[in-house]
Amino acid sequence: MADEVFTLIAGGKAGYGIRKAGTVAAALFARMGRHVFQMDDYPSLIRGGHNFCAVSTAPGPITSHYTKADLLVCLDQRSVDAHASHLSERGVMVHDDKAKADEGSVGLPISAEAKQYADPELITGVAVAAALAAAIGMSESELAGLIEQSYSRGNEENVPYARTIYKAALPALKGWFRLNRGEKERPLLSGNEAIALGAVAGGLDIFFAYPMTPASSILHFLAARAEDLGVVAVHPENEIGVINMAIGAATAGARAMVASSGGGFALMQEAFSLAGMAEVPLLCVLSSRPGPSTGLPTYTSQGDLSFALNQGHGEFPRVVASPGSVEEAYRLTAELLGLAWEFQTPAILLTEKHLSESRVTAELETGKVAWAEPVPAAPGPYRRYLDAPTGVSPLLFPPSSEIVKWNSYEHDENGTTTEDAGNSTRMADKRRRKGESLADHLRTLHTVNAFGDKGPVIMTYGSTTLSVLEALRHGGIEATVVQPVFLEPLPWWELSRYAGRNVTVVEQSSTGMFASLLKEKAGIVPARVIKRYDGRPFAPEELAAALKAAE
Amino acid sequence: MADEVFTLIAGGKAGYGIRKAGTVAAALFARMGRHVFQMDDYPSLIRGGHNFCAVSTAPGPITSHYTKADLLVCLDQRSVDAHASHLSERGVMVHDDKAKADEGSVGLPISAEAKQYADPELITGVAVAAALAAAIGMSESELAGLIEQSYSRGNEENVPYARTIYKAALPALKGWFRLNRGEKERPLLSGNEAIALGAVAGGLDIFFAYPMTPASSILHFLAARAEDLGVVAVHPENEIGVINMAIGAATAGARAMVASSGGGFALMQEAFSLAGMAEVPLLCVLSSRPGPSTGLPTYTSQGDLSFALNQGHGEFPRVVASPGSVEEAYRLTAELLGLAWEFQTPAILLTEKHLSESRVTAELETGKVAWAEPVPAAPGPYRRYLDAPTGVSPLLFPPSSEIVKWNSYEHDENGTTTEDAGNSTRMADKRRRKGESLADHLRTLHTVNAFGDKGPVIMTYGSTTLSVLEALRHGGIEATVVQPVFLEPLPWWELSRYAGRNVTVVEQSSTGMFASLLKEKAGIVPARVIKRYDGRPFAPEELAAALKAAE
Amino acid sequence: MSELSTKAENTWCPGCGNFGILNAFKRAVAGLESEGVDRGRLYISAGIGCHAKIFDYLALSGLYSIHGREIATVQGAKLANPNLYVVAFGGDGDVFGEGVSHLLFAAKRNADMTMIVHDNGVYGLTTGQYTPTSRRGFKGPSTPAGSVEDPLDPLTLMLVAGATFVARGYSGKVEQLADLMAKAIKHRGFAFIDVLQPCVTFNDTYKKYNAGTEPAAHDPADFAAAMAAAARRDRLPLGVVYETDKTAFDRELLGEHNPVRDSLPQAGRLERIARVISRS
Amino acid sequence: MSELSTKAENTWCPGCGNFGILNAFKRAVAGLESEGVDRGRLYISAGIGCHAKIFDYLALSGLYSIHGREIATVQGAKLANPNLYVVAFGGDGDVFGEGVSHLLFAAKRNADMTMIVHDNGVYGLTTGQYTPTSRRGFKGPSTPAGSVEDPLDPLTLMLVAGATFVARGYSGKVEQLADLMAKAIKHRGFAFIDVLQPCVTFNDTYKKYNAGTEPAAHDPADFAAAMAAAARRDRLPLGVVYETDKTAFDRELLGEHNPVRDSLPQAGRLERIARVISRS
Ligand SMILES: Cc1ncc(C[n+]2csc(CCOP(=O)(O)OP(=O)(O)O)c2C)c(N)n1
Ligand SMILES: Cc1ncc(C[n+]2csc(CCOP(=O)(O)OP(=O)(O)O)c2C)c(N)n1
Ligand code: SF4
Ligand code: SF4
Ligand SMILES: [Mg+2]
Ligand SMILES: [Mg+2]
Repeated sequence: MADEVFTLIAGGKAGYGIRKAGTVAAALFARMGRHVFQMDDYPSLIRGGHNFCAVSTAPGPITSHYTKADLLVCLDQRSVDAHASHLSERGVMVHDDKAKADEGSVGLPISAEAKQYADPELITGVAVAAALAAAIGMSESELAGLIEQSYSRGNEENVPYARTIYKAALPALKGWFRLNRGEKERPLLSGNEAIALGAVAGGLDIFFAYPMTPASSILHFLAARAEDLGVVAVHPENEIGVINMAIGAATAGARAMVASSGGGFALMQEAFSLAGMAEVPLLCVLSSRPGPSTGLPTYTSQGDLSFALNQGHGEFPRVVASPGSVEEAYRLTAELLGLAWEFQTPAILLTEKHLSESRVTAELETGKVAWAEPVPAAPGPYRRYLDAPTGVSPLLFPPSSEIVKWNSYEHDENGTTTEDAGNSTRMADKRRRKGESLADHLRTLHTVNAFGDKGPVIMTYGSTTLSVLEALRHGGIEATVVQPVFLEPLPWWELSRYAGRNVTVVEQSSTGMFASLLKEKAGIVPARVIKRYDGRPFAPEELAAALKAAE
Repeated sequence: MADEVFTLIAGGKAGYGIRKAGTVAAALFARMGRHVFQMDDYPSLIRGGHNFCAVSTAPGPITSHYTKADLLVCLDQRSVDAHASHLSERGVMVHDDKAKADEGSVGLPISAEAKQYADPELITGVAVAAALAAAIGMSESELAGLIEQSYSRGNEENVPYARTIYKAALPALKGWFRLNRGEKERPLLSGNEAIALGAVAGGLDIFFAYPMTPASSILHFLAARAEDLGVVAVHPENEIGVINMAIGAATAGARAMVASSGGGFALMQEAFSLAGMAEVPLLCVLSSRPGPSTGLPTYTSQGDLSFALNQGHGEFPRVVASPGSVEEAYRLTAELLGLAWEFQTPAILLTEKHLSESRVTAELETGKVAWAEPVPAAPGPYRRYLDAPTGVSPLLFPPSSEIVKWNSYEHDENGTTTEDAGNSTRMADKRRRKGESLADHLRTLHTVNAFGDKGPVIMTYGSTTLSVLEALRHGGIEATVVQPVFLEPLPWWELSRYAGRNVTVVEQSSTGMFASLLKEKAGIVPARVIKRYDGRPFAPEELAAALKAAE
Repeated sequence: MSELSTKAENTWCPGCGNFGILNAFKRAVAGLESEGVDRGRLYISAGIGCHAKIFDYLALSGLYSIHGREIATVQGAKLANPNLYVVAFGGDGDVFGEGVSHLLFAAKRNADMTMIVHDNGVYGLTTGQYTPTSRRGFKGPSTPAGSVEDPLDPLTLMLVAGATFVARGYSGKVEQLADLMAKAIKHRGFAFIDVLQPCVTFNDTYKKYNAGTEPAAHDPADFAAAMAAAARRDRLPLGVVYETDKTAFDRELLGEHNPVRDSLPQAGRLERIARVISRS
Repeated sequence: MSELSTKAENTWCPGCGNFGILNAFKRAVAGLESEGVDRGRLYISAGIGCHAKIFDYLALSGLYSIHGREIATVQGAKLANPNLYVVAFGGDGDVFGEGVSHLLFAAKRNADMTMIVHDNGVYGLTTGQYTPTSRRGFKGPSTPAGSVEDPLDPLTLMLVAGATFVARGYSGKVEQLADLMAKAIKHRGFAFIDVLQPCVTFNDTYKKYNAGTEPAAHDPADFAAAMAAAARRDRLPLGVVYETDKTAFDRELLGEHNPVRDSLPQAGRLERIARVISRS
């Protein structure tokens, strides 16, 4: 098993430090030079309920957690009940000895021992690392070191607790698993962290956001690292304030970005259209969760696709793209920020909770990243909306001796309001031409990923790409995975070659929005659509089976 | 010419009473039993600038104003300059004698005489009726009667002023035109009035709106006629308040409607999605003007089509339909309100300034109108989201001894929040099935209008239908005009029969959104798309020429 | 009273001030019922946040609304059917941030509703960011170096906006809070209760409020005294801060009309339409 | 001064109070220029409405924003480049209705900006509906029987929200207004001017304001006196109502950092990113 995927699942109540436990395990695996995929599943609450983390690791690339655990750590009865069936064939369940569980599982005094400590709930998460250490053959002192390194507070309690649990676990677990080291240590990053870093790489100066799961951690990350990264993070009164401030900032020359989820982004639509009309460069991150409305705030979905593609009233060019990996999230965010500035129009980075919040060992090609130089204004009289053949007018910002007028009304080249019919046609044509320039430019970019070139064609996008790739790996299935990175303009010039093929679409939507898009814009009529829409990402085991059945 | 179209165009500054003058002329023609189409063209300002009204009338049906005037009344120099080229071959221009104009035109002491009165600007509009009276052979006392009937205030001044202008005009104009009477007197209604009345007919109890051109006059009309019609009109703090109040009202059992234009409607998106999730019946009127953003607030456009079809984050059923005439606006509004209630989901009546604000002689079939009886709850324990096979759950409202819980979160059948995976799938399926039931139901309704059955196929929708029909009439062109009334779900089952045909699309959009929709959803690839997007409706003369060229 | 509970699993943190609010509200409803108010006439709504879960925990009808909009939701319900008693539960982020425009106007127009703010000085459900009522220096994930803003004061804001019933409660004083809630619901007009609510996880203010509050001792009919009481920062007065009589908005707008009750059948509508058209 | 004009056709109604505001603003800018403030550092924004047309009439840079959002627009511009002087022109519908959440928070956080409200008590451009500041009984097309709401009071609202400069001007007193505007622009923090602006077409208040205003005579450093002056309804005090010193938001948040000026080239960014990642 040393070369295989190893999966840890740990479950307990919110407030038991489950997510942290997953992070500790992920860091441990990463330090072993292995690849890691960590997914947190938690409901919308602060304490209680049922959380779990699934951390899968392999010596080679891995792009999904698995739902069958090798080591299953259940901190309470509910976790036992929820996950007992999620044990792999060779797996072992460890559980609080107060909970009832099947034979063959290992009861440990997790809650009983925790009672001695100041926060008997929060500390139980530490038991996960202790059980893991025992199962993979770490020594007690290595475990103590791991705890010291991983927890920033309370180690005077964490360490003794971990030692106690470790000792209790050792007889049953010792030597159960042996994990080989991988070839090199890689940083662990979430999709949202990669997005934030990509934005900085692409020129971000100022970020505005109002908290909304699953986009909030971009705000948290940038606020925490603002000085380190040389950027500013602002949390205003609401999403409408957010986007209008960002537009104001962009008109003053700062590269700005906003982020939200569906509901918050819905509130930004009026201003999104303003950016279209006034030709304000603006990058918006839309991280989806299942809707409509409040929906399932902490779960994942691709049900906002049509919404994202058709933002804002009126006609204006926009770019929408969705990353298929954490690495791509970094690259693409920088690229989109650049496109927004080159073409002075709003761009949307569409992603999902599954990418935003999952943490993976990622090797960002930090240096290989787009950097746009927008058209600067020539000296002399300035016209904000100069009717250039490309539709793209030069940029200039105050303070300036020239007058720079941006306008939400239809306007003349100087940015002065006019309702003249001829001018209106000209300006609508200018914006349309700008959209054409943008589409032409996309043809020079890498807009579609293709993985493999044999077997049936599977089309997917966004974080579902991760699930598909792991399912193929897991199932040993050969296929050509086609993932459009750009969704608007949709690179039909790349995609149409698959039009005649036997295409399977995989997406996290109940109505098959992506399949419809492919049909409508690229003439691809999929033979089948594999959908999941309960907020949970596809499991590679399940998806592999579905893909095999589809063959 | 007695059987032909007669067109009056009158221009002047805002504040000259131009719109009122058009209304007076329209009423006069209507009282003659003729058909009338009145279009007001005005910029976004209160005084000054340049307004004009175009009132076309014919003994038979007429569905557009014309841009070539038979009688052109120019109250200021700017109007002369703007409209001199808009004279029909047999036409005559009347103008203020202070303005310079070509020979052959008739100068009248319009501003000079106005000086004697209390409001020398506002009164000048009265000159239009005076000139018209002279030109069509009315007597001075008939004119006095017309003024008395038409103006509600200031007739002690209006009448003498009208008489003076009439006398001055008589020598040059008398007998210029003879207009036959038509077969019967019809009421004059604007599209917005028909929408308001249709809503009342369909069950409207309460209307919420924040003013926004060109939707505002629905609010004004319903506020003014609230008691007469037995409904309530409320003007809250902003559009977000508007739609959320309307949703609250609907959950308490009142049939509610909201109205706005693109920018205001953009602000309603978050709550639109709430209506989708909570399954709240709600009718939204979206009356378009050219965007993006503030755009051209007082002009017309069909550039919000994609926006309207893809409202709100997440996946949920919705209905979008657009009326092609004032009569249809009445019928369709009632029908959509009923559909919203039958299927407990939001509906959008998409229209444009051109239909909203144009006034026509309309014969509403007031009695032939939809009335939905939503599924009532059976006695016994109530479940708001009962998972019925059709996806449609029975309705019940507080006050009740049963508990009626509506919910923006994903919920169980009782309306209690749950994040359970299986339940989420079931509820997403329920909403999807409801959408299918809705689509099935649409197959039993009249969803596509077809005018004529010979010649090439012209596809259009909304108010552009009016322009197309008049262009055909004007040009004596034979064609089959196909107008989908419903746009979502798009009745492809009716439309696909035109897929192989030589189709011309006519729309008021710069990117051809309607043509794309037909292609994407009904497989119709138009041979050509005739577009206009300067905010002005098509002129029948120009459109006839374009259609002929296309043949 | 116990039948006011539901089967929904309660997921507030143990010790959360929201429990006090829930209990107080149940008591208030029980009290109203004993005075003959049918609980079926209650319509509740809530925003999104920890506070809002109260919607699931109360066996009452209404709409679980969206962040900040419960204030508009209940106003719509009231205008649809003025026979309802409408109550909005909001969080401080919800009500003073996202939804503050609706709050101001509900007060301004004296909408007949009860607004109960679970004021914990933090965005609880989104894990602890500063809110409009967080103190300067508050460290949350969006302000790791401490918030640089002074808090809004809910009570003065509401007094200035025209609220006709303004009170401050504390989730730690359930009986008094229940009494305030019952009064607020019976008040015919806009009733506002700012409830001091400790969030044990992100902003534990039990000690502060246990020590720093005292019963209000001024005349709540006196606006100036109310403003002075609201402005106090040394100790926070608890109780009714201001109360006055003013015709409620629904009454002003609708008179005796009840849109749901008086909704016309189609025949009546068509007659009226025909009449209106004949005048066009 | 005259070069502050543009070629755009002025389409305000003859006699509109907006002319006074435009003239006062030009004077204020001229005054500031004479004090060495480069007009190129001014950034203006406006909502949508009659008031907003001032954007087209001033030869200054900025964004013609959307209804109620100019308040957020200028704050964004200021945070991007704190060297700008940012001024938002708003209507009463714009600022107190649609955009009131931004207004309250701009005051609360002491955003360094100048907010000039063209307060005409009416939605001018949409033909005369009542606004948040319209008097009870105001008849407009949405309230044909008269508005049933009492108006909001802008000054007390702003005082309570934390504005550090609050003034009332009158478009009929151009010189005083120009002086207020110059003071407001120079004030380092949130400066608010409610300008009484007659709308000759829908709400002609010239007589009322000519007779009913008087110069403010209290000490603007005294908050209580300011509240009292703001509350006066007999005669309306004109002038600075309140002024105090407080560190502005951009300074609190950014310190000496200027995001536009200090924007890093890509190389510097990549270095920092690598450093941050190495700690992940
Ligand atoms: C439009 C929108 N923006 C953001 C969110 C995310 N969100 C959910 S709860 C919440 C904050 C709740 O804070 P508060 O109102 O104080 O309630 P608490 O959790 O403290 O009770 C936010 C920002 C949302 N649901 N909707
Ligand atoms: C979101 C949105 N809603 C509505 C409108 C329509 N609208 C344009 S101007 C205006 C009112 C302006 O009133 P006010 O702010 O008082 O400005 P005034 O015209 O009186 O100067 C409205 C409601 C709009 N442009 N945007
Ligand atoms: S996070 Fe705070 S407000 Fe939310 S349930 Fe826990 S203690 Fe209560
Ligand atoms: S309508 Fe009123 S505010 Fe607008 S320009 Fe005319 S007078 Fe001025
Ligand atoms: Mg809170
Ligand atoms: Mg106004």
